[in-house]
Amino acid sequence: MLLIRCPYCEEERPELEFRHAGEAHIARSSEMTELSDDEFEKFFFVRQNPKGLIFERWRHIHGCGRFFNAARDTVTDKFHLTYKAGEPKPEITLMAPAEPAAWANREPSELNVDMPSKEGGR
Amino acid sequence: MRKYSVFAIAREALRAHKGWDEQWSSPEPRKEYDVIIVGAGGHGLATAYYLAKEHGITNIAVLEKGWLGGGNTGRNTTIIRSNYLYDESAGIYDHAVKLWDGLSQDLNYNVMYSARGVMMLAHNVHDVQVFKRHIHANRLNGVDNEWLTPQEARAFCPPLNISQSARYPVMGAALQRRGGTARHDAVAWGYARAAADRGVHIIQNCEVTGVRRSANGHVTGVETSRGFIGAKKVGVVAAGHSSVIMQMADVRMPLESYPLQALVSEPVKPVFPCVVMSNTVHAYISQSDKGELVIGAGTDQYTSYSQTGGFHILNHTLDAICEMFPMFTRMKMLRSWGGIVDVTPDRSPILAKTPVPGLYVNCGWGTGGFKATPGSGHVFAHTIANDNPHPINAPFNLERFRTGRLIDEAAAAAVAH
Amino acid sequence: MTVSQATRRPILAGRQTTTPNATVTVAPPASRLSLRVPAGTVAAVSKALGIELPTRPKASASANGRHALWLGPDEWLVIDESGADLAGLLGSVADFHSAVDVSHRNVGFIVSGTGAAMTINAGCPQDLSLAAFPVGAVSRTILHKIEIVLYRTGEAEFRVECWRSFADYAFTFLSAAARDGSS
Amino acid sequence: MTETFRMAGAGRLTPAKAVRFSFDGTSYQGVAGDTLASALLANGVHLVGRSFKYHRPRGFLSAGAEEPNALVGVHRDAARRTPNVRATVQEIYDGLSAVSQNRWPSLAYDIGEANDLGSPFFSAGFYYKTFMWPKAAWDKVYEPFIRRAAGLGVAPDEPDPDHYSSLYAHCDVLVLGGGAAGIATATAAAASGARVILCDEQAEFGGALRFETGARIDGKPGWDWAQASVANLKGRENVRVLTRTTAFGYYAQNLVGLVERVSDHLATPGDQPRERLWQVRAGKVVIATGAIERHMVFADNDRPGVMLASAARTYLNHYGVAVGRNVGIFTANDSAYAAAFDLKKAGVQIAAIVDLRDDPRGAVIEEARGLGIEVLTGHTVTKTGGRLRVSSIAVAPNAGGAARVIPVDALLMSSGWTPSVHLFSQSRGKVAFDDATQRFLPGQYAQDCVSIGACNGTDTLDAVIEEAYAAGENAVSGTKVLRPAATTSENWTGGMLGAAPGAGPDDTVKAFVDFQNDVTAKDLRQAVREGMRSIEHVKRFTTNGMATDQGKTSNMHGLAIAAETLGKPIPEVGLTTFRAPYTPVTFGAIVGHSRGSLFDPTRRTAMHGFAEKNGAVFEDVGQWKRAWYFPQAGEDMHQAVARETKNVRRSAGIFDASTLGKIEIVGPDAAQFMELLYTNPWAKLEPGRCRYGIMLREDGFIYDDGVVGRLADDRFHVTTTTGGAARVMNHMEDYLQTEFTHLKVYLTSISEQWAVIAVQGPKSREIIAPLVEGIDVSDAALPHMSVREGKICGVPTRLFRMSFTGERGFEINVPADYGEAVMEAVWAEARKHDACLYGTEAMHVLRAEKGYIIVGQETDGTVTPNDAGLDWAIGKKKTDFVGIRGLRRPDLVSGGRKQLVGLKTVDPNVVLEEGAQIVATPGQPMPMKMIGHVTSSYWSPNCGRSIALALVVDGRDKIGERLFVPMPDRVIEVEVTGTVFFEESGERLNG
Repeated sequence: MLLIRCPYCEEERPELEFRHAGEAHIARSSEMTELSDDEFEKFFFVRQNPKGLIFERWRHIHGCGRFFNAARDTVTDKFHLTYKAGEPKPEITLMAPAEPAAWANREPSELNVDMPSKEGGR
Repeated sequence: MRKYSVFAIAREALRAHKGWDEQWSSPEPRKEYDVIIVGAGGHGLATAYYLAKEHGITNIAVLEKGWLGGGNTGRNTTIIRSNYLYDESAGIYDHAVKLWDGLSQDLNYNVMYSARGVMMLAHNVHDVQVFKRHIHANRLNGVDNEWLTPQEARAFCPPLNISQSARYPVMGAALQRRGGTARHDAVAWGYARAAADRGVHIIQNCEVTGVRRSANGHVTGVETSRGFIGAKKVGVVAAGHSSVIMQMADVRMPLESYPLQALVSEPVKPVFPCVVMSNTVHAYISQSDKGELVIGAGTDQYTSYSQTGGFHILNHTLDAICEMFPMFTRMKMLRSWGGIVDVTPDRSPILAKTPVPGLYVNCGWGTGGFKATPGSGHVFAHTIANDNPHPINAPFNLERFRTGRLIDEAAAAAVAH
Repeated sequence: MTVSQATRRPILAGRQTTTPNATVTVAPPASRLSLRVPAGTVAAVSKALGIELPTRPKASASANGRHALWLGPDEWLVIDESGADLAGLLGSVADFHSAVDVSHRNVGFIVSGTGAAMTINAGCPQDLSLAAFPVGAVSRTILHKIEIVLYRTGEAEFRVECWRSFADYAFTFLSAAARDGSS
Repeated sequence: MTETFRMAGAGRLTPAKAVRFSFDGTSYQGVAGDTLASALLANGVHLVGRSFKYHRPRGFLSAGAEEPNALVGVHRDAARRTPNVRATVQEIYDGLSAVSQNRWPSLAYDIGEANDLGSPFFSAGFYYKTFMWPKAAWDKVYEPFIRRAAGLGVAPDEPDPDHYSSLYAHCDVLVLGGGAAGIATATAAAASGARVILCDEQAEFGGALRFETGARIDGKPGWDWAQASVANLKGRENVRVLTRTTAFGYYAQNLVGLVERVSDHLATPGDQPRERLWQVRAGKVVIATGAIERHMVFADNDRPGVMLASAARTYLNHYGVAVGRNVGIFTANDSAYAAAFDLKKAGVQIAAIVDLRDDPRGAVIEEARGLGIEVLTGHTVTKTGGRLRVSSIAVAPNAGGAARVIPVDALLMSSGWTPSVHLFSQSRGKVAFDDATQRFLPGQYAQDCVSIGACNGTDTLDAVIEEAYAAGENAVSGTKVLRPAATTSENWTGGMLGAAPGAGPDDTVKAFVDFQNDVTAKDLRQAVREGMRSIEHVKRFTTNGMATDQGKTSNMHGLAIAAETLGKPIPEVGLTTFRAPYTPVTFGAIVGHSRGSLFDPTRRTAMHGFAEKNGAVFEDVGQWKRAWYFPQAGEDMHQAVARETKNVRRSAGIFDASTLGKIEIVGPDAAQFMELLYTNPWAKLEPGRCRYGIMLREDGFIYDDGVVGRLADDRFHVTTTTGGAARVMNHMEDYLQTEFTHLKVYLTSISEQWAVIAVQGPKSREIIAPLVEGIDVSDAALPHMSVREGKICGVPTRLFRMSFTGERGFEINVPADYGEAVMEAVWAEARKHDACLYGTEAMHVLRAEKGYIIVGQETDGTVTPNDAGLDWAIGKKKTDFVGIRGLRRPDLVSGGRKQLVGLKTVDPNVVLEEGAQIVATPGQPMPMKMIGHVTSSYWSPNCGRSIALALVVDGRDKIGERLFVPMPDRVIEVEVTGTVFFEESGERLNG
């Protein structure tokens, strides 16, 4: 059972309170009907499924109820950070902090993470 | 290849078993092969075997980053059945069941295919409707699957709790008598031995790090941890790692990889005669030849390549097992482990040509790949040899995610694998 | 009108489990409001309710038997033990917000005694030490297989709220846990 | 029998506290504090079990959880039979009854022992090579035989009357293992006030100090220091100490699973749970799990009486039991010498110490000779004699030469100590092979934990204590705490891996590596010869290390033998994965409270009791119990449903619709939100009116449906299916929070706020009218598909005029606690009008008569609105809604899709089976071409015939055609029809 830092509750909570919600930063087009079949396939079905850093959505469904995003390593299951829905995709330049304590989900300010200005979709 | 038999064992018994051949050799890779299979699991080894046996292609290497059979082949709960709803699914899984029956003799390796019967429990009216739909469809497809009353289900599996006081009383069951189990390691080893005997190179500890293509886009070989190896055709059979390998050829897949856990109990004398699956209370169980109760759990909710999962998943699984079989609370969990399952949006596999000429992919089996091993290898070999799918796997293409022509067993059935 | 007035029939009314370390009782009926309020309207809503809506995670505010429990960044559960018409109080707030009466949706339990935290920890995976979950702390969370709102009302007293149809499960679970968590 | 091997003055148990127990029906006496093993040994019993494959007689190898041999069944009573219990761990209590396993007819005379004679045949992997001919014999003969021979104990066959408990716990420092290292680290950590949990699998703390008599800490014997320190820890509020508690699994982010054996050692457990699961989330974990002694691998090293040297010391020094009267020692290190000294001092004769080392030096050699013990250096044990108990050993020089036979009644062995890195490895830490000491030690850490003591390869006691204190301090404040002085006269280093010279040539001997699974050195060599080059292959092929002891004593030997055969260094052959659990964990402990009514919540509506009183039979719908039908005296389900369906159309029926999901959507953009989430248009729906809405997933398939009422411009009351309540709410929140974030809308689940009473039928208005206040229920004021707020029976209501039956109908929403009272009032009125109560089955028939779909029955996640004949519900002018693009994909708009139609059997009395498949022409060969299936099928009393709904390929074009439903015993001919079977005009909606 993972321990996940909810960026709204501002603390780590047990995974049982959360629901995973798939890959993050796949924005729904505001012109859905304009998409080609290929574009729709890409939007709805094709996934990065990376071995390593993934950006993914979670919902604190049995907590504050908010959807938010996380950057996690799919090989170790360690979270790099979590951030609020709607915030832009961060640039994570330092992938593997040496300390075992990287298991903890820390504030972006405590990590070598660049948070771009606030804009962009989910 | 020296034939395995009771006589061979008797002969070897007299000389301390020192005369056995290597089951498969560990050759150095050649510069180039006609076909490279990426992934020496059951499906990959079976593909190589059938390419050699039925299509006369023997200049084949099967590349494995770890040890053969060490991925999902060696980590699953070995359930075999073919009572799927859709014609396409019934087609491929029943093709596999027909091959399972006789596989030991074909490979001269006892894979311990045991047609003990797979019984799927219905716990509510909806389950009953869904299972009956399966039974009718299976019957008209020539696939055995029959309806049992709760009393008949208990007669078939005496430990089953059919009490009305259960939280979700058993309302009946769908039984496929030809369903059952097999010995997972033996499947990998049997195919490896038989393929190696026909000249196939099995190269372990050889990780694929890139897919090389010619100017016109055709596959020319793979980069590996042991250098470049040329190939006219490459078949990717990498299960949980399929997305990773395919991305090396710039093909993005409709796949996500999830942790799937399983566990066994300590061995006990025979107590459980068949395989039981329940979607509603969510668990499945059988007893191995060794006496261990083999129990499957659901996937974790998040994607992962870690081969571990949350303890709470096992917890929920055992809740369900002890609800169905209340006498098992005093049994003990001996071992638990995790694998990585690659799941498609419609929970059906992909066995197909890809947009890259010479590159073929066999993936997306989710939690149900083991049962398909012989059938999957058989039709995938056909696909590679002919550069054209076998009619059985033609529907399991990549185009379906664009057209919407999905084979959505999960949506249609709400039945777990 | 010949029709008789329907009376409220709370589920599990009066039920109680007592063990040496913990007591589980079903709380009397109360009125409840599910409040959703954007930041800009919090002050106006607070004024109308006569209680300051807390804006820190896990925080609560309490006055005269009325409790405002932070559940999310724009979500509160308001409980009034006297059964006051909470929605009525907000009629004057014109700015966008959502106040939905959930008085009957939830059932409350009081878990008290030296074993109260351990009883809840039988099914709740949060750290309930006083440092991590002090008096007044509140959180929506899990109790074994159901969702609850957990509110610490004293060092050795919690209020557990769950949806009505889960009340039986919550009470049975808490009672079993209270009996076991005694070592 | 008396305890002839209990040594006066030895051990720590109190002899006065006698305990009676039985083994295989023989009654014995032991002492309180004994394990089953120590108590049997006190009575001179060594033979306790039979091995898995060869059924060889076996005794006790160890005195702890690593035991591979001494597994027994413990039978507290008929329902409390526990198989495969380690006799070395199970404490005795008055009346304990244990039986041996895997033998027939008795432990001493076991038919299965014939396997031992046939053992040349049963080599590693033999079953892969045979039993293939004749093919049919596998299922009928070979496999049943293999299965009967396999397995150890017998599974219980009755439900378990015991209960189990569980707890989540948090702490700053979790210390795993209560030996010297664990106690010291807990003491140091606790001094700062940090929350500490210290656990140990034994009944008492002390670990190796149980037998290590040479240790002195803080001026006291090690054991005494341990007890005093633990007493001190127990007195602290910030410390929890747990005995009989095994850390079995180390999971992500410092979550450690512990299982506490609460009452298995008690004669009368009372109300206590049998076991308790702890899931501990720790800030830091200190792993102090010690080391496990390895046996020697040589010929016939498995006879009862052959055991680990440290085990014999434990039996003597802790339990006061001598394992023999004339004991031999076979060792490759110093530590086993201490066993000889302890026994000798207790009055046991030491036959000889056989030391594999050519020229061992050190104090122990001198001490042994000083005590008059014969020490044979550079010698090996080539075999043992005896059948049910070792009676002699043959000893020869390593270099070869004549063997000398020495009589013994026990042989103690040690080939060195294996650090217990299991939990470290489970934490995903990487172990590293230390060439100098030939052992795997913690290398790279993955989590916030630290290994200390023997499991970290720290050998000397003073270094262990220093390391433990430092770890305890560092885990919390870093403040230095005063360390006690620690010394020991014992040396645990050294030893050897793999087969001793005495393992002998492969063709003649059995030198056991894995005792329980009967894996010998030659099996491992054979596996390598057959091409198994990975240790994982070797392990799986031979089953080495896969028994219930998980290879605690065998893994390193197996690895060394495989490496030697391959001619590779050990690290290149690799180490098999350490998987949870460390020792087997009872299913019940994992399940905990989740049994009976706590397995899964049972949700009941506010009117459940009312339905029960009125004789309802319930069905499970998700977690809900719903009234299925209300049989009257003598009625079966069919008759009850027929009566209810007719009754509703004749006069009226009352139905509990509370389980439907309900969501209140509030905000100025509520209508816009509805436009995006549903296919239908909403903007023009007037407050007070309702509409049937369809919700799609983005892929265009039907996801949910329900009637939606607009209460005000900015307020909707949405209903969902029962099963869809939670997922629809999540789906809406997802879009609201992450896609349509510009909308001013809030969602609140009100499913459980409102109880819902459906009143349906021509008389429905007459029934509710007298109860309603403030709402004009006339057709003019409250037409079909409207909603009003007012009062009923004096309490607030949201009154919907709607119908799922095709009759005039109402759904009365009242706050849930009023539900039952209002239901009673409605029922009182209803009875005046010949109305009935009806359940979900009649509801299904009534809606099917009208062709109304049920999501999840007519649809299955692959059905579009067009397929279901619901194109009318898609707002044609809408430019966006969830699913709009998915709907336009090629396959969703092409011909050949299955469409919802009605089916009428040509014989009106034949009721089709739901799920039955449809073909165009009968009599096709298998496989038949299926063109559809029956989704719903009922006997319709109101139509006087059977009716069915079906999804059929291009079904709407086939209306009027004949199709066929092949059943096992016959083919049923059907006519394709429209979906409305009863009253196509729809006038009854308005009475």
